[in-house]
Amino acid sequence: MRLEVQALETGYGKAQVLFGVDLGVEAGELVALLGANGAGKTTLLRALSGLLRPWKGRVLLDGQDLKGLSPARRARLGLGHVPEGRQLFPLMTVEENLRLGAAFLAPGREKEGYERVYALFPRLAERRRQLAGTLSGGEQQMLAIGRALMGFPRILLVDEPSLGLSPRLAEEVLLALKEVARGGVGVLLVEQNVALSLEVAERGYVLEHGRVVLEGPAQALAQDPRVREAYLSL
Amino acid sequence: MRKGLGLLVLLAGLAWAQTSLKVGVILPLSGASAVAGKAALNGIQLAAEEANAGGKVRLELVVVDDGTDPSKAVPAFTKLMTVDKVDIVIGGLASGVTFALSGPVKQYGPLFLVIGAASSVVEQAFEGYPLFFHYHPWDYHNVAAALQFFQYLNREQGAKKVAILYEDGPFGSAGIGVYKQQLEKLGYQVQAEPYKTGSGQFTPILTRFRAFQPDILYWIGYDVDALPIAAQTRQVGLRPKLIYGAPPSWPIGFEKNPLSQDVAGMTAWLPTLSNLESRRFVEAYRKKYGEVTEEYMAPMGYVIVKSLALAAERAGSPDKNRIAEALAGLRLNTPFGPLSFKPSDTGKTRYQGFGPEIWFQFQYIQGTRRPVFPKEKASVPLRYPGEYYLR
Amino acid sequence: MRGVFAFLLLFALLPFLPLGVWRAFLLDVGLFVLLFTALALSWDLVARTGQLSLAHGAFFGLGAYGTGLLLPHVGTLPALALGALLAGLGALLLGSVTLRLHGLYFAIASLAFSEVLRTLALKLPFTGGPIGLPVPPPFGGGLPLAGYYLAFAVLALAVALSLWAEKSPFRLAQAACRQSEAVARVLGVRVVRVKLLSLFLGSLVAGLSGGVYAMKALFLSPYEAFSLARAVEALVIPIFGGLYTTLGPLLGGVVLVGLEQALRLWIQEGYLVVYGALLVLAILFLPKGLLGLLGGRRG
Amino acid sequence: MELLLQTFLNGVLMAGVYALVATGLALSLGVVGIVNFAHGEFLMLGAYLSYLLFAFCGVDPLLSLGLAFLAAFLVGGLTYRGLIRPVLRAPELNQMLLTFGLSVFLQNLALLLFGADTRVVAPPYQAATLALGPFFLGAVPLGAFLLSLALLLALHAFLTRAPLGLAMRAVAQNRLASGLLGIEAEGVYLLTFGLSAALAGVAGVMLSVMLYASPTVGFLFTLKSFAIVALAGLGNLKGVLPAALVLALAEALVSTYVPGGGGLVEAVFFLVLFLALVGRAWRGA
Repeated sequence: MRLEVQALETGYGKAQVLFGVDLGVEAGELVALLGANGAGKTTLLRALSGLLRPWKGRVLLDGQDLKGLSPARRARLGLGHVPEGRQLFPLMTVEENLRLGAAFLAPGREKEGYERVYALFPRLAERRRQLAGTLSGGEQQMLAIGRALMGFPRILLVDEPSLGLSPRLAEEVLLALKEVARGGVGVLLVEQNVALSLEVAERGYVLEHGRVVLEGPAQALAQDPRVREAYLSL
Repeated sequence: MRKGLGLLVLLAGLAWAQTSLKVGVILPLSGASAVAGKAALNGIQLAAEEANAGGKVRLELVVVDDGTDPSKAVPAFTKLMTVDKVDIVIGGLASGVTFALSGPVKQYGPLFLVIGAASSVVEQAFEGYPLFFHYHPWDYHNVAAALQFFQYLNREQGAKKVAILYEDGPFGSAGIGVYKQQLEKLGYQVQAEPYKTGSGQFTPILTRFRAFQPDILYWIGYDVDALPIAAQTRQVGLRPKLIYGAPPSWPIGFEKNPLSQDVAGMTAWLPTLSNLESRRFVEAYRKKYGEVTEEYMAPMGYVIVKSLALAAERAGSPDKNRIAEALAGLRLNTPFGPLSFKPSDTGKTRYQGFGPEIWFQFQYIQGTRRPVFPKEKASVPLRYPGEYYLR
Repeated sequence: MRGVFAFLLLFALLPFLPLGVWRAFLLDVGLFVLLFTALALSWDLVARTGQLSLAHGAFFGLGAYGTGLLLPHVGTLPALALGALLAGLGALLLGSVTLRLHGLYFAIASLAFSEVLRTLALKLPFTGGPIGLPVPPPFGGGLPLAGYYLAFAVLALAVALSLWAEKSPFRLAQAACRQSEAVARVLGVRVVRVKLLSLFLGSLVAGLSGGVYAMKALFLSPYEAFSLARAVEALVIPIFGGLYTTLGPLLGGVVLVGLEQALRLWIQEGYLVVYGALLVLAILFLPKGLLGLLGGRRG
Repeated sequence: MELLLQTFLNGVLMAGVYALVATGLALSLGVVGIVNFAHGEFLMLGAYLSYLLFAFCGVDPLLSLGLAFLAAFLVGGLTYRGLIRPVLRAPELNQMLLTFGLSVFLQNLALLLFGADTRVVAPPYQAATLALGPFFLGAVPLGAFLLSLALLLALHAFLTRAPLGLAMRAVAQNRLASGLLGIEAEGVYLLTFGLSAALAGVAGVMLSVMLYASPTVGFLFTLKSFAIVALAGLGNLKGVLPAALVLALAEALVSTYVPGGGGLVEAVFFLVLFLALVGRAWRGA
């Protein structure tokens, strides 16, 4: 499974945000997408999952052009997205949220999904009857990731999972994602905590003003002076 | 040549003898009173056709819709007067709308032949207007006719208690005070409760009536309430000896409903009446429209045009004052019985057509409505107490 | 702006135009067009704060009953003024307790308010109850054009209020309330006060138009004066014509009320089917109302 | 005491049908976000269907129930496709005017087709009554109540158990997230609108037996449904039944115990609503 982005341009209204982005994610690898606020990271993820229409360029999933497909269609092809702000169903229980993750994407594999998610986030198992809106921030984030995993995506886009979490919880969540990647899922991670994400990722891209300005293995990026200066404040 | 000239003279003579009239018709063809309005229009058009076929007068109808709404009726009426330039108007079915027309009527001064508008408030509005011909009985006539029946029930059948359900709009509440008073005068015990028409919720009120154990359940409202009342009376276990209703019209298909059995009501006309004029009307109506109407507004419209045509023929002129004069002296047999104009009981208006005598009581018996009271109009005896329990 | 004055001028001069036999008819239609357009403008004035009122039928009814009851005692103009004031009082009462509600909640609260008022008109001892209330014509009926020019004055007042609200800083306060109350508060707009004032002014106009209506209809019944249909008409006209503007409701009123009268006279049976279909089509194809058709500026 | 209990029974029975109609309205409002003024017209459709089938084919209204469900579902779906979908993103006021225009259109179409006359059906059980000790229960109101309750329970089960039901709730709460989970909001909206109409259609058949069929039979129910939905809280499906109970009981109590109360029924209904909303305003503030 491979997600490939070629010369992608898009934006909101008349304001262009992305100016020709190329990028690839392979099955089983965790790729970090770095960049300052406003660089276009979230915009890129929205364009990938179909929430935003690309102006130019292509998004390919295993060679299939996703052009014109709705977010739901893309999800059914195996592209998962944990959106910014979690976007849970607050008036449903944890279990119902999870069930919805599987209902239309992997209807036959619900049980397997619960097992995987509860193994990854045991805390969710304890809270399964609680309304999602009443969970703590960390638990909500876990639920958002868990819900996306219920559909057994082959490529998973994750937007700012550590936002608003304590460092300890953030690490827990990122390690869980690493675990997910090890299970064969290609993960594209947008994360503010650059140090932490480069620690768990295998490769990385640096986005500036809607363009990829740097890419390479995570370790190399972590050593790159530009990255160190701009994002690691060293 | 001479022959041709003779024919021309003859034709000219005929043309002279034929009085040509343009008549405005303003009726509710939409809005709350549309059912009655359309029935009335059918009757009017039928009679106009007959009159024109007779050859002595020529009636040209200009029909407008009053929408059962003053803001629509007033411009429509003005159009009749100023654009179509008619001198004679038939209309005024709903009381509120007729009241609103009192201003423009007085302004333009047409001969106004009123088909409905039973509320005596309307009578006040037209007090002193010389060309006001009111065919329909006033509300106090309706009360008188119903009371006559109640007197009979009290004297001959031993009814003692009346429970009244009345809708709280103008139709139901207009005469309720008078009714109550008069019924008590007749020796009845009366309990009266208002309700919202169309809501279909009578169980609470009927439940309350249970303790009162009325002999007669009297309901003043609309056709929409007929079935719910008939059904819910049984459902709450109220056992009146007579269910008596007074809506302006009855639901379509109600007679086929077993719940209608023995329900009594008041009307001015039924298609099954045996008098000659009524039979003639029903036949002509069926021929023209393919079906029979149950709405008494249809013969009422028919009667108005009949009388107008006759008056115009007698007057021999399209002049509204001369026609009014002829109308005032007219005697005519109608499906409702004889028609002639006299000053109203209150003396406020000069030309009142029908009175309490046209009303009679009927009962739903085995799928048809049969006149049961007064005796001279009855075709079968009144079933009292009524059998309101199935099986 | 020019369009608005053209409308007013047209209405002011209508009685003097050479309309031939149609004059009296057009004046009658015109009077109701004026009244319902004024009602629609008064609704729009409230809608500009983001509040959807279904109580305009009630304000109309309050004005009508107030005027009708007082007319025999105090004369035409004072009765009209007092009737409008009665409607204004109703608006203050309604507004002070419900203006914190939003969207559909306020709409339904205002609907409930008018249903309760209708029942009051039905039950109170001095309103004529269900039988109805006869109302004398304006100024003893001596002046044939009095009703028309009273209606014209009501519309002129509505237009003046609407233009003032459009041209003054009040417009910004209203727009702020409509778009985001939180932002409005930050900007120092007193949200509840702006809404209450808008509702009060709107109700005055609605009350006046009810009062003039009463003198034309000569007769009031609670079912008609407080009808929900009136409230709905007040909202249909601005949406059809173009929301949050002065010209939109003017256009909408002339076209819709005129159209309805015309359809009724010429189609007769089932004309409301056409009317309903036109409303649906208008929304589908003219989302910005008639103003959108003219390419007018956006409010 | 006996009268009080009987009054209670009367109120409870009425609440069932109220809740059924209002639930349909709450569905289209909560999930699709449409204020549907034409909701009562779906009810009218059911009532006329029942009347026509009974009058011309002798079909018992009980059998018409299923047919009305399907027919109203279909009409609701078509309405969604043809009229609602194009205005989904339009301002709320435009949507309201659209559904209002639809309501005027349908009411007057019925007027044109069937006339303004009131029409009634006559199944043999129409006035059947159960006497339980001193209490009386009409078989039809009881049946309508039970059927309404059953439908509401089925709906509840559907919304909590069936994937499509879950999807409806999901779309109502968060359209974006549901799309990412493979749920096409489009299809869910269609289903919801159809279901909303279908519930009204079934209620229409019940009303054709309890009340009548006429072009305006739906109007009062649209009005009351809005009241119930507002009392329950917009989009709160669980609150609909309690709200319907409150209002139906208020009506029943007033018309039993207040002299002349029958004429105050609607006023009380709306007064309760008004006070509840005012309460909400001050609580929320």
